[in-house]
Amino acid sequence: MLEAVVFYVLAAFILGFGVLVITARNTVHSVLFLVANFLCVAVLYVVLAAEFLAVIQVLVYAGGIVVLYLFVVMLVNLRAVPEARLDPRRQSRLGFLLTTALLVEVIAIMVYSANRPGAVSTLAPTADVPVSGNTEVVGWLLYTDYLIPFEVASVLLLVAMIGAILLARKEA
Amino acid sequence: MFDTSELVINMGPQHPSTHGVLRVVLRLDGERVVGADVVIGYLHRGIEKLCEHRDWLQIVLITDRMDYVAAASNNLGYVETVEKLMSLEVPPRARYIRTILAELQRIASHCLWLGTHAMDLGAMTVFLYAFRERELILDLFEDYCGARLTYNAMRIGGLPLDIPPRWDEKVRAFCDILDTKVYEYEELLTRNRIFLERTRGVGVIGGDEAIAIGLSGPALRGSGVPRDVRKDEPYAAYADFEFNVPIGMAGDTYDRYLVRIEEFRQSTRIIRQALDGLPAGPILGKVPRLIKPPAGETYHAIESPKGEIGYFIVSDGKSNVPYRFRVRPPSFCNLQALPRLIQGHLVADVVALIGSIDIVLGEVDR
Amino acid sequence: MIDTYVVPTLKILVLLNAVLVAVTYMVLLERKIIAWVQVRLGPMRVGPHGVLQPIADAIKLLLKEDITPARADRLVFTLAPIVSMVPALIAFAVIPFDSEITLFGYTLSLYVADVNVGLLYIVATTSISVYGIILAGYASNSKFPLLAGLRASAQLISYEVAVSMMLVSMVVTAGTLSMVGIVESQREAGVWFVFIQPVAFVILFIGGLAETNRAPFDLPEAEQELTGGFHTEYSGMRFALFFLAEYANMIVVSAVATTLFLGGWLRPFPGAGALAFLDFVPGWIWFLMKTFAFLYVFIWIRATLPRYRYDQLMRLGWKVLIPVAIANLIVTAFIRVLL
Amino acid sequence: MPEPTRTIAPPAGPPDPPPAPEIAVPSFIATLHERLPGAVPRVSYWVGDWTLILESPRLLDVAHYLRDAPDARFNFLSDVTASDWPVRAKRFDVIYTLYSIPLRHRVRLKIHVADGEGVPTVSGIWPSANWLEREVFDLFGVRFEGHPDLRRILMPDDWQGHPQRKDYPLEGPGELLLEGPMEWLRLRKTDIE
Repeated sequence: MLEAVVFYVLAAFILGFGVLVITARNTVHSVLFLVANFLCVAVLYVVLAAEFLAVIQVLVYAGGIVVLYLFVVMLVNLRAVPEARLDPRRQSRLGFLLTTALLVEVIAIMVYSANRPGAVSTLAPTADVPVSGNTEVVGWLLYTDYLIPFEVASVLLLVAMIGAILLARKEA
Repeated sequence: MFDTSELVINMGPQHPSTHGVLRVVLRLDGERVVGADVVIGYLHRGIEKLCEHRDWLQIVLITDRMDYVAAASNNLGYVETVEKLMSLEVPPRARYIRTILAELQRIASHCLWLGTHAMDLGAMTVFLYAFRERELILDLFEDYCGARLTYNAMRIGGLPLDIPPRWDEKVRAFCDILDTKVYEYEELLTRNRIFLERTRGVGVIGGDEAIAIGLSGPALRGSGVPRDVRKDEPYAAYADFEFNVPIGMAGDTYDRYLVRIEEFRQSTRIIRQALDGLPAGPILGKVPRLIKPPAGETYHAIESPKGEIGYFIVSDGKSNVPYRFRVRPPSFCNLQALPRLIQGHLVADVVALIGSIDIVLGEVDR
Repeated sequence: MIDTYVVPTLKILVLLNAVLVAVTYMVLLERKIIAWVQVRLGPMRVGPHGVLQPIADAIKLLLKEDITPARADRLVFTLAPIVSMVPALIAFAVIPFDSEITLFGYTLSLYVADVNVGLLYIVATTSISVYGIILAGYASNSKFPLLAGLRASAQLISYEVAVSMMLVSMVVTAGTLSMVGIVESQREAGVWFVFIQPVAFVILFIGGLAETNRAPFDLPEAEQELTGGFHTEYSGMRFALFFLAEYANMIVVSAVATTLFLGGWLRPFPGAGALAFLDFVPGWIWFLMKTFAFLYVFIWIRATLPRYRYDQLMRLGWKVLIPVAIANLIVTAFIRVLL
Repeated sequence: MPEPTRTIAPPAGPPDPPPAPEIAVPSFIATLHERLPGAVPRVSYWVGDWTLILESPRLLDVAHYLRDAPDARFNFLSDVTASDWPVRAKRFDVIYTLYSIPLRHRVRLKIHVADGEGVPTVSGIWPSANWLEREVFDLFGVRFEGHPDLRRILMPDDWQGHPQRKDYPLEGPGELLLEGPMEWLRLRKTDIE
């Protein structure tokens, strides 16, 4: 009961901050709402007894990536109204398509998982995970079941990093 | 890709490390300085105009108020110029004591420079160490003339006061203290890795360019030009003493620092020689009751702690005030090099360079 | 009921107050130590040898006018000092001052929580405290704070990389992320980790100086360059919060370094039986002594060294500390696997 | 004590006495006369200082010569200043004090300038003249032709008058500044924006 209350309160906060992120007129405020959003998600992880994920969420997203966002937002001219605001229909078709695709995808996943309740795996130590403890289980799963997505993600990040370095060098 | 524009920031006139009311308008690209405009005049009191309305004796104490951390040097330059205009002979004892006072003043001024320069770079302990020694000099001056900052310590034709009894012993004791303390300063800075990184290669200016842009004093010597008025055009009693003129090699902030540190030692050397050879005799030459130099004009320069301080004085021979009184302020001329020096450096180097050329705004603006 | 709610609440209250008092007295300690280095006396007027100075300062700061610049972003401007203070305080939750002591017949652990990801928790909270400075720089709507905010964000992110790398090698050495667990593994190893991981210790110390904006890395608040940096426009209690946050962060870094490298509450050479007579000193005293030794070095460095320049700071972070930290991690991992 | 004031009629200029015949003229002055005949009509010597008095059109020639000639090499411009003699038709003396660091000798150049008349700038020859000429412009109102940045330097940008002139009162301009207070405020404001 208590958990459910906490969950719905947090969910309300997360959605509320999410809405504020896209409606705030001031870009810096928008970024700040994003941070608040991430922090609430971290709390949600704690409620789910996933402390490791919660801390990583704060450390990587709130403490790392968004700081860089803020850095960029502060550097570019804030007073000028973004072009997208001047012409609301600009790229609206593409946006509509993307949102629809996302929506369809979410619904599909929900329907799919509702039909197969056993498919949602839990992080609780099971017979095939020989370690206990939050961090250890995450590590175990990452390097066994999810090794290929993990490696793909790291290759992607490597490519992004090389690309960034190339771009930076070209300007210099 | 992005709309990048230069950031214009206004450093001063109220800023902790512009050494007074200097204002530097910096155009920044990130933290890099792409342009600088130096705005001065916030302390302009019209001293030149004022001196054209004060009689010859009263001017001595107005000169105190220009470079107020080196008042005795200002006094010396002025009285020697008037003596040159009147062709007065100054007794040797007065010349020796003047030399001692000027060198003590140089040490005091360099102490202040060292403290503030190090403070600008974030080394705050050096500041208090240097001020501790400066305090001793102020005590010596207080013993001599009763004042601690604006001394009014010279008279046309000599000195108003002879040295008090046992003063020379105190000066000697001070020289011994200073020689050990200079090592203390060097201990904290000279081989400090961070200090080296902050000063080496910062604000490099070559000898020829430094001359062309009008640098003088330690700032010019740091660029390797052995120019020192004390050696080249000896005044007071400098011709009687042995001392070296330290010069730098690279012309950067670090060399200017080293030059001034060495000048501490050379100054105590001069003071010791002057005390050893201090002649007996009068302290005031044959000066007419009413000072009224003959009509004519002259320029005379001495080596102040900041550089060449020159006085250009025109007398009309009739009135008891100078017709034209002009100071060539070393801080003003040295400050002119600042925009050139900070070009392409970072904001943090701006304060290092302001400290490095050692300005006093009282003298820049007059 | 008592064990789950009352005792932790009491612990939090006691710790919070202790930390706040410690932080205010840190300011006095710093002023005194720097004064002694500089042949001065330091504060002497308020109370004997100035011991009441922090209280006088606190009253002064509380009563001062709280100015918000006309064109500042009011919401963010108010938020910034809070954002910088809170992470510094909540980081203390996982710091183990001692394992267990017996008080009035009741066994009590001298830490608020032993989270199994304690070390990561601390890194996460310190990474949040960056926001305080960036937002202060942005919200003041003034150029010097803005420059300071940019400097701060670049500096803190860069050094966090090195420090995190180093923490990973410590985790590999200790085999746990729990702060209590790290101390316990030092007891098992028989020596403090500073003797096993000297390189990591040096990196943590340098990174700690940089992350707490202390000299010689105090660029975001370099008063000689940026007239006080990010807190130029702040006054009164909001300024005090920034000020206190800096000192609280110093204590956090010292406490973390003590836990990681100096064996937390353990006596020197916990494995050597010959030194067992030192056990009469309670563990939390050991902990405080080690922490204060760190703080003293922090202050000592501030009194001695000039400040780095921005580009030099970045060069040190990216070209020296991060490569060394990565190399250290690789070597540590190899040794861990081989042994 | 009453302030010493000028009661005597203002003088018409410094005496600038010619050198006594027994004084040896420095070699660079002799060669200067040879190389640029007529450029320096008068030479003066007083208490050890040599002064070359010339007309402003020849100033740059002489300055260039003095900087580059091997027996002159005046590479250091100590000072640029002026003095005001209101009774004279060409009321200003503009005075350049030169020093040669390698040869250790000094000389002064002096030109007479009327109010409003331009003087060629020497900042192309000695960059240090930049601020010094700005100061002379600020305090005397002597215009320097070709100067890269001729603005006021010591007085505020919106100041009226030139304080170092003899007809400028010691106590300042009085109501001059308050003539258009709104204008003045407007100037200030745009400066801040």
